[in-house]
Amino acid sequence: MEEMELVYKRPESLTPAHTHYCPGCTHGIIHRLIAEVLDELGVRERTIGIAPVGCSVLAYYYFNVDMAEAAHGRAPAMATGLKRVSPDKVVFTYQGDGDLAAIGTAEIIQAASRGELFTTIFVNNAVYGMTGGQMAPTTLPGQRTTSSPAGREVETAGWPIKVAELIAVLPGTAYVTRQAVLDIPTIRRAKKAIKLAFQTQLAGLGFSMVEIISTCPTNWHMDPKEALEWAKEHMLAYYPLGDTKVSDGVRALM
Amino acid sequence: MEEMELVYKRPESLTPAHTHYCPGCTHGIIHRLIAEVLDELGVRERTIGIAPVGCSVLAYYYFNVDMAEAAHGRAPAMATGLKRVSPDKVVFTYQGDGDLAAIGTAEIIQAASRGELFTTIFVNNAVYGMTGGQMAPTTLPGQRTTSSPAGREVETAGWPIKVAELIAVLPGTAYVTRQAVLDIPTIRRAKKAIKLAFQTQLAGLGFSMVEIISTCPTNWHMDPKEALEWAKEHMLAYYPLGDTKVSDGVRALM
Amino acid sequence: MQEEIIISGFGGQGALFAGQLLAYAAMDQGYHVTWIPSYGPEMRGGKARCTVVISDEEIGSPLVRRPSSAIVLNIPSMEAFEPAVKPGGVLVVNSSLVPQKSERDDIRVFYLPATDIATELGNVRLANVVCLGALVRATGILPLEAVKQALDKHLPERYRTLLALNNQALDRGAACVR
Amino acid sequence: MQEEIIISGFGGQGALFAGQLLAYAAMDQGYHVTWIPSYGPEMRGGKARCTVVISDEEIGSPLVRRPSSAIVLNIPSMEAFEPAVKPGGVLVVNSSLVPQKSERDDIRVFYLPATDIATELGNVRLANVVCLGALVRATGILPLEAVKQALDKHLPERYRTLLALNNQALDRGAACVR
Amino acid sequence: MAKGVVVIDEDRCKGCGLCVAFCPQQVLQLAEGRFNAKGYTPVTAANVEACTGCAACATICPDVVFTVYRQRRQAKAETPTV
Amino acid sequence: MAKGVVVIDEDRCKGCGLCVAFCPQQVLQLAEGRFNAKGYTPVTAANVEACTGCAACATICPDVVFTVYRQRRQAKAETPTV
Amino acid sequence: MAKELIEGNVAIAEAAIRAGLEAFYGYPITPQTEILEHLSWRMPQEGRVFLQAESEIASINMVYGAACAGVRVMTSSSSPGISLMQEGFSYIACSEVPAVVINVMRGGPGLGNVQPSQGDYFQAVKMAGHGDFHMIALAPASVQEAIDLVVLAFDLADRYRTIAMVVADGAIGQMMEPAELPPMRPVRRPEERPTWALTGAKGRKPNIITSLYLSAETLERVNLALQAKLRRIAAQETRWKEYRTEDAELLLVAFGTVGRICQTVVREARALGMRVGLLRPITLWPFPSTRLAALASRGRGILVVEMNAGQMVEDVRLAVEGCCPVQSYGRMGGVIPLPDEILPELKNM
Amino acid sequence: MAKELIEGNVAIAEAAIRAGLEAFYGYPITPQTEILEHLSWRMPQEGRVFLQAESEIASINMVYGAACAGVRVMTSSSSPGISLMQEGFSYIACSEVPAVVINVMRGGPGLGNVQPSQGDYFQAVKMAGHGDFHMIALAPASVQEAIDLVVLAFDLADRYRTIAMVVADGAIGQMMEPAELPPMRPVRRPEERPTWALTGAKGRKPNIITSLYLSAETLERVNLALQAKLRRIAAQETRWKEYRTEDAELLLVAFGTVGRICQTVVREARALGMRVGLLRPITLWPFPSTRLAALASRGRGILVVEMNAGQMVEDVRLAVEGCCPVQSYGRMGGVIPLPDEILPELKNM
Ligand SMILES: Cc1ncc(C[n+]2csc(CCOP(=O)(O)OP(=O)(O)O)c2C)c(N)n1
Ligand SMILES: Cc1ncc(C[n+]2csc(CCOP(=O)(O)OP(=O)(O)O)c2C)c(N)n1
Ligand code: SF4
Ligand code: SF4
Ligand code: SF4
Ligand code: SF4
Ligand code: SF4
Ligand code: SF4
Ligand SMILES: [Mg+2]
Ligand SMILES: [Mg+2]
Repeated sequence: MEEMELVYKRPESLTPAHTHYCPGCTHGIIHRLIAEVLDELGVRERTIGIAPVGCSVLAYYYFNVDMAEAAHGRAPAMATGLKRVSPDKVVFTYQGDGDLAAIGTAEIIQAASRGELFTTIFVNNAVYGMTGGQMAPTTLPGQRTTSSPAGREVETAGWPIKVAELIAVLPGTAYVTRQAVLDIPTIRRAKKAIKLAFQTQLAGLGFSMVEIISTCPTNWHMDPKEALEWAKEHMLAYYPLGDTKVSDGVRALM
Repeated sequence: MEEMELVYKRPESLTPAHTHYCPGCTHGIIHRLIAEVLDELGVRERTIGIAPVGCSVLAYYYFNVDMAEAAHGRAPAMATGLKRVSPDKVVFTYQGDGDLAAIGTAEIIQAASRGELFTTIFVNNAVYGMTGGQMAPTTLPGQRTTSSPAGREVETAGWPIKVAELIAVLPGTAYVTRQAVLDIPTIRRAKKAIKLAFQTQLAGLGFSMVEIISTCPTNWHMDPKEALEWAKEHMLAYYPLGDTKVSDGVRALM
Repeated sequence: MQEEIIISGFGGQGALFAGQLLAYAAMDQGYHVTWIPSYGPEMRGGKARCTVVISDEEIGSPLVRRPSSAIVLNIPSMEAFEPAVKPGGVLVVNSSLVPQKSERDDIRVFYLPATDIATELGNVRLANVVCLGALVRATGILPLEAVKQALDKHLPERYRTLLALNNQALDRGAACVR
Repeated sequence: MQEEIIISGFGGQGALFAGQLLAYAAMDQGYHVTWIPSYGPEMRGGKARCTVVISDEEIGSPLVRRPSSAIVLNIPSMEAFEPAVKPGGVLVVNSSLVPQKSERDDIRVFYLPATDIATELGNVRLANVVCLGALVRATGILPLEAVKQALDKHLPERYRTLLALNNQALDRGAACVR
Repeated sequence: MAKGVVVIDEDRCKGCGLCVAFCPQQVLQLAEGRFNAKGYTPVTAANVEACTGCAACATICPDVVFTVYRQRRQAKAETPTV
Repeated sequence: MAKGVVVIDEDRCKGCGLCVAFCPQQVLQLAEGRFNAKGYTPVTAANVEACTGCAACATICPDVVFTVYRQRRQAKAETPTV
Repeated sequence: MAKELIEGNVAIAEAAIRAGLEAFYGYPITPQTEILEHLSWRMPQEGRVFLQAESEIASINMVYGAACAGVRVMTSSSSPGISLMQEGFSYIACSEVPAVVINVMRGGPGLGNVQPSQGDYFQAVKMAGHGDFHMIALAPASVQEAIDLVVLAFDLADRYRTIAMVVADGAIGQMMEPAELPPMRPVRRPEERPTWALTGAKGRKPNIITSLYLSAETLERVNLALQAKLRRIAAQETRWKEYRTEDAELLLVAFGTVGRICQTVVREARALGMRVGLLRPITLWPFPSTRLAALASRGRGILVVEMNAGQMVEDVRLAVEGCCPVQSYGRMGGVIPLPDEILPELKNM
Repeated sequence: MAKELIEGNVAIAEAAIRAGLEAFYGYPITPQTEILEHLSWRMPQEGRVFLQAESEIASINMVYGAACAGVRVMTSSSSPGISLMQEGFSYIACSEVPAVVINVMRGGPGLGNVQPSQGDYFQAVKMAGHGDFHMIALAPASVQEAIDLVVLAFDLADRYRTIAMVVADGAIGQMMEPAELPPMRPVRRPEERPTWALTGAKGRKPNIITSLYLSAETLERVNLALQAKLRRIAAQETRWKEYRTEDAELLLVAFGTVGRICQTVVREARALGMRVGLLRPITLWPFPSTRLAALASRGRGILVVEMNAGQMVEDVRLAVEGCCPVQSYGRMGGVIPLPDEILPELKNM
C-alpha cells in the first residue's frame, strides 16, 4: 500500500480493550471522538478522566488515560477536587443523563457555576441505560420506558430538562453546546465541539460542556439504525443542536 | 376611635410568638407578607409550610399553619412528597440561599422542572446567616464573609448564582420573580408577587417561586437601615428585580 | 424428592423462560419450587442463567453449586456446568451450538440439535423449550403433560399463538430421550 | 489548687473576652487552663457565657455545674449562677444592670456598678473587665499584674489603643474589693 | 386631631429603628434609656399629631409591632392591607 | 484499483450494521452465517473495488473496527482525521 | 387467594399496594428496580401516587413529606442508595413519622456489584444516620415472607411512628417462588389521617413536625422518650424462627437468604447425625437476644453465617456474652455461602 | 514552639496545615465551622487549595477526587453532614485512597441541636456507609490531643490508604486550651505523589481508581484484602490511655470529652478511697479490646460513660464477654455528664 495514505486508525488514547456496549450503542462513537481529540491535542499523558455510574461506568478500561470511577452523579465534584490540586492536568467527566441531570444536578450546576476548569461530556440518550431503561430527566414527553410504561406524562413527571440551555445561564461557563452522533455530519461537528471544549479548558477560560444526543438501541427496543433515525426525528425536535454559550475567549479560539 | 378605620393589624396567619430574628432582619417582613397573603386568600386552614435549615428554621413557631421542618436543602423534596398526597392543600417552602442555592440545588431545580404545585419563598440575603456569616452561592463578588475573608474571588469561588433566572429556564415553572423588601415600594411589590405565586399554585398552573432580596444586618456588620441601603446599591445591581417567568396562565391572573 | 436444575445460555436464548415454565409446572403439581436467575452485572448481553429447585418439602437454598440436572444452550454454559452436574444426574446439551462431548460416565448426557429442531419448527427461539422437553422426560421430575398445562395456563396473552408450536417443541425434545 | 470560674452575660457584654483574658493570664503563669463557651443554638443574640478552669494539675472536666467563682453581668445570669456558686466561693455582680441581691451567706458577694464605672471610663463595653478586676482580686487566683501582662501580650493589635483603659478598668474593679 | 393613630406593641419591638427611618412624618423615635421586656430600646410615637396613618411603619417593621388606624375618608374595603 | 481500502478488525465487530447503512458505496455487508469470537455476525468488505476511502464507516462505527487507507492524491497532513 | 409464582421484587411492590401504600417515591438501582417498575404502572392504576425521584436523597425526603401528611408511604433502594438516605432516616426517626423503606442489598463497599449481599447489616441495625435511634429491621427469607413482612412493616411503622426497613438481598429480590398475596386493604381516607399529621390547621392548633430542639435538656427529653419507645418495641416486636432447636447442641444463626440456606444445612447435618438447629432472626432490630442466650446456654457452640465479613455475629456475641463459643462464617462481594461449605465449618466446631 | 491558648477547631485546622494538608473542601455547620473559616484564609495564604463546597456530598466527593490525585486532603463536618457522606466514605474505602475527615459531633438525631454529643459512635466505628469496611476513628480529649491526632490521622490515612476520622465533639471544637502546634511539614511536591495516584499516564500504564468489581469472586477478593488490611491496622494501630488502672477494681471507660471528665471522677473517687481507674480509647476503631479484656479480668465492674444512649458500651461488652459486669451511663441531646452525677453511678456498682 505504498501509494495509500492512512485516513483513519484507532486513536492512541483508546486502549485495545473491546467495549461492553451493546451493538450500535453510540457510547462507542463518543469514546472514539474524545480519544481522537486527546490525540490531536497531544494531551493524553496529562489527561485524567472521571467515569460515571451508568453504562459507561467501565470507560476507564477504554480510555488510555488515568481514570477514576465516581459515585453516581458526583463526577463533577470529584473532578473539581482533582483538578484544583492538579491544575496542569486535563480533566474531563463523562456522564449520562441519569447521572448528570438527575442525581447529579447539584454537582454539575455548581461546578459549572464556579467555572471549574474541566470538561464534561454529557451523553443524553433519554433513558437510564444501565439499569434497564427507566425514565430519565431527559426522556421525551410520551416516551415509554420501564418506569413510564404509559409514556412520560409531563403533568406528573415534568418536562424533560434541556441541560445545555440550563447550564449556559451560569456565568462560570465558557463553552456549552449540544451536539449529536446520529450521522456523519453530526459526528464530525460533535468532534469539533469536543475539541473546542478541551481547548477551552486548556486556555483556562471556564467550564466547558458538550451535550451529545445519543441512542440506546437496547432500551429503546430498536435496531441501531432505527435508533439513530428516531433520535434525529424526535430528540432533535426537542433538543435543538448548537452552541448555547460561547464566551468571548472561546470565540477567539474558534 | 369610632371615626377611625383599621389600616393595619397583625395577620391571623401569624402566631403571637415573638421571633428570634435579629433586630431589623428582613425575615420578619417576609413572614408577615406571606401571612397577609394567606389571610387574604382565605387559605390559612389548608396551608402547610415547610421550614428550612437556616435562620428561619423556627418559622414553624411563627406561621399559624401546619408546618414541618425539612433537612437542609430538602424542603422542595419534602413539599413534593407532601403536596402529591395532599393536592387540595396549599403548600409552600421557605428557604434561604444556602439552603436553596447550595446544598438544595438538585431538589429545587427538579421540583421546579416537574412543575410541582407548591410555592417557594426564597430569601436571598447573600450569606449563610444561621451559621454565622459564611459565603453563600449568592454572595456578591468581593463581598467579605467569614469564609471569604478577602472578599469573594470569582476566580476560585465562582460567580453568584442568579436563581430566578436559572429556574425560569425550566418549562415546569409558571411564575418566577425576583423581588425585594428594602423599602416601602419594594415591600408592596413583593407582597403582590407572593400573592400571585400562591394564586398560581391555587390555579394549578405550575411551580411558583419568589426570590426576595433581603438583608442580614448581623453578618453584614451593618445597622438595619444601612443594610437596606447596601442591599439596594449592591445586591440590586447584580440581582435585578422583576419577573423572569410568567406563563400565559399566570398572565391571565395578573 | 428434590431436583435442582440449572438452565444456561446466552441472553435471548430463553433460558430464563424455560426455567419459569418448569417452575410453573412444578408449582401447579403442588411442589415447592424456587426459580432464581443469575442476574446481570448491570451490563448488556452476556450470559443468562437460572436455577430451579423443585422439592416436596420446604426449599432451603434456592441456589446450588451442583445441580442434579442441567440444560446447556451454548459453549460457555457447557464448560461451566458439564463438570458440575451431580453424579447420577442429567445433562441436556444443545448440540447445534455445542460441538464438544462430555467425558463423564457418571451422568446421563443427551445431545439434541435443539436449535436445528427449533429452526425446523419455524422459530429458532424454541431451542430452549425443545431442551426442556428432553430434560423433563429424562429426569422424570414431572409428566410432560404438566409442562404443557403450565404453558397453556401461564403463557402470556401475546404469545398464545405460539402455544401449539411450544407443545410440539416439548414433544420433539422429549422424543430425543430414549 | 483548682479554680472554676463562670462569666455570664448578654451577647456583646464581653463575657467571653473576659474569660479568655483570665485564661491567658493563668496560662502565662504556668497553670493548666481551659476556657469553654456555652455556644449558641445556631441563633442570634441571647446569652454569652464561658467557663474557665485554672488548675495546677491536668484538668479533667472543662465544664462545671458549680463554679468556685462567677461574674454575672445581667439579670438572667444572676438568676442562673447565684445559687450555683460553691460554698466559700465568690460572686461578682454587675449591679448597674442587676438590681437584686444574693441571699446566700455561704459565699462572698461583691456588687459593682460595673457598667456605670465603664461608662465613666468612657467605654461602656469595659464592664466585663471591671468585673474581672474584682474577681481576680477577690479570689486571689492570680496577681492582678498577671492579668495586665496578659492584656499587654494578647490584646489584638486593633484594640491596643484601649490597653491603658483596660488596665484602668481592672484597677477600678479590683478597688471595689476591700 | 391626628389623621392616623398607631398602636405600638412595645414588647415586640427590637429597637431596630427601621420604622423611625421610614415614617415619612417623623412621628416615631426610639425611647432612649428605656428597655422593654426583651431588653431592647423600644420605639415610641413621639410626634403623634403628625401621624397620617400611612402604615409605612407597619410595612417596614419586621416584628409586626404596629396596629394602624386612619381617619375614615370614604367607604373602603375592610381588609387591612399593606 | 480501488481508491480506498478498509482493514476490518473483525473480532471487534458487533454486527450492528451501522457501517453497512452508512457506507455511501455499499462496500460493506454483514457476513451472514458467520460468527466472530464475540458471537456476532461481523461485517465484511464485499464490494471492495467500490471503496473510496471516505472513512464514513470508521466515522459511524462505535467499535473502532476500521482502519482506512486512501490513494494519495497530493501532499497532505499525516494526522488521521475523521 | 391462590398462590402464584411471583418474583420477590414484584411481590414486595404488590404487597405494599395491598397494605394500603398511598405513595411511592424512588430511584432506580439494581437489584431492586423491579419494585419501582411495578409500582410505576400499578400505583396510577389504583389512583395512587408514584413518582420517580431525582435521587435517593430526594426519595427519602419526599417520603418524609408524605409521611408528615399521615399517609402510608414507602421508598426502596439498594445499598449505595440507602447510604444516601442516612440523614433523612435520622430526621424521620427524630420526628417520629411512620415510613417504610426497602433495602435489597448488593455487594459493597463502594459501587461494588449488584450481586446479593448482607453487607448493610450494621447500617440497618446499629445506626442508619447520626444520633441515637434504631429502625425496625425485618429480614425475609422467602418471597412469601417478604410479602408478609412488608405488610407488617407498614403496621409497625404506623403503630410506633417509626421507620420500618425490610432488609432483603438481591437473591430475595430476583427469586420467583409460589406465594400468596394478601387481600387488598382500602387506603386510608383523607379524614382518617392521624391527628398529628399535617392536614391544615382547621379548627385546631397548628401541627408541627420537627427534629430541632435547641436546648440540650429538651433534646435529651426527646431522646429519652425515643429510647423508651425503642425499648417498648424491643419488648413487643422481637421476632425470629427456629428450626430443629429442640435438642440442638450446635446452633446456626443466619438471616434472610442465608437463613433458608442454613435450613438445608441443618437437614444435611441431621442426616449425618449431628444435633444442629437454626435460629433465624426475623427482626434484626430488635434482635432476639434473650432467646438466643437461652439456646446458647444449652448448646456447645454457635456458627453465624452471613453474606458479609461478620456483622450480625457481634449481636450474637453480645447476646450470649461468652457462655458458648461463637464462630463466624462470611462470604462477601455477592458470593452466597452454600450448604457444602457451611457444613464443614459446622463439623469443625 | 511555645504553647498558646488555642480553640479546638482552630487547632484542628492549623494542625492539618502543619501536617501538609494540600486541599480542604467543606461546608459550614455548627459546631465546627471555625475549621472551615480558619482554612478559608490560611490555605490561600500558604498557596494551597481551599474550596467551600455546595454540600457535604460534594465535599466528600471532592475529597475523593483530590485523594485520587495523591495529595493530603481533608473535609470536616458535624453529625448531619457526616450522614450525607456515607456513600462517599464507602467508595473511598473500597478504592483505598487516603482521606482525613473531622466529625465534631452534635446533638441528634435529625437536626437536633449544636451541643456536644457522641451520638455518632456507632456510625464511625461500625459502618459509615454500605458494605463491609471500617475507618480509623481517633477520639481526642483535649485540644493538644486533637492536634496530635489530626497529624496522626494524615499519617495513618497515607500509610494504610484509608479514611481516618477524627471523632471530636462540640466541646473539643469550641474549647480553648494551651497547646503546642507541630512544626510545619512541607507539602508533598507533585513528583512525590504516590505511584498509584492519578497524575497522567506518562511513560506508564494508566492508573485506575475504582470500586466496581462486576464479578462476585473478584469483589470478594477485594473485600478479603480489605479485611486483611483492617486486621493489620487493628494489630498495629490500636491506641488508648490509662489513668490509675494499676490497682483498679472499678474501671471507667470513656472517650473524648467524657474521657477527660472521667479523669476528674477517678481523682474524686480515689479521694474517697475507691480503687477506680480509667481506660480512655484513643482509637475507637480499632477498639482496645484486648487490653480492656485484661483489665476486666482483674476488676469487679466497668462503667461506660458516654454522651449518647450507650453505644461504645457494646464494644466494651464484646471485649469483656461477660467476665465482669458492664454498666452504661449516658446523657443525650448535648447534655454533658459531669463528675457529680458519674460518681454516684460508680458508687452504685
Ligand atoms: C446512588 C446510586 N443510585 C442508583 C444507582 C443505579 N444506577 C446505576 S446506573 C444508573 C443510571 C444510568 O443512567 P444514565 O446516567 O443515563 O447512563 P446510561 O446508562 O444511560 O449511559 C442508575 C440509576 C447507583 N449505582 N447508585
Ligand atoms: C446537612 C447540613 N449541613 C449544614 C448545616 C448547617 N447549616 C445550618 S443553617 C446553614 C446555612 C443557612 O444559610 P441560608 O440558607 O442562607 O439561611 P439564612 O440563615 O441566611 O437565612 C447551614 C450551612 C446543617 N444544619 N445541615
Ligand atoms: S443499554 Fe443502551 S446505553 Fe447501555 S450499552 Fe446498551 S445501548 Fe448503550
Ligand atoms: S443572622 Fe442575619 S438572617 Fe439570621 S436572624 Fe440575624 S440578621 Fe436575620
Ligand atoms: S402610620 Fe405613617 S405617619 Fe403614622 S407613624 Fe406610621 S409611618 Fe408614621
Ligand atoms: S421597626 Fe419594629 S422592631 Fe424596629 S424599631 Fe420599629 S417597631 Fe421596633
Ligand atoms: S471508506 Fe467509505 S467507501 Fe470505503 S468502506 Fe468505508 S464507508 Fe465505504
Ligand atoms: S459499525 Fe462497526 S460494529 Fe457495527 S457492524 Fe460495522 S464494523 Fe461492525
Ligand atoms: Mg442515559
Ligand atoms: Mg442566607
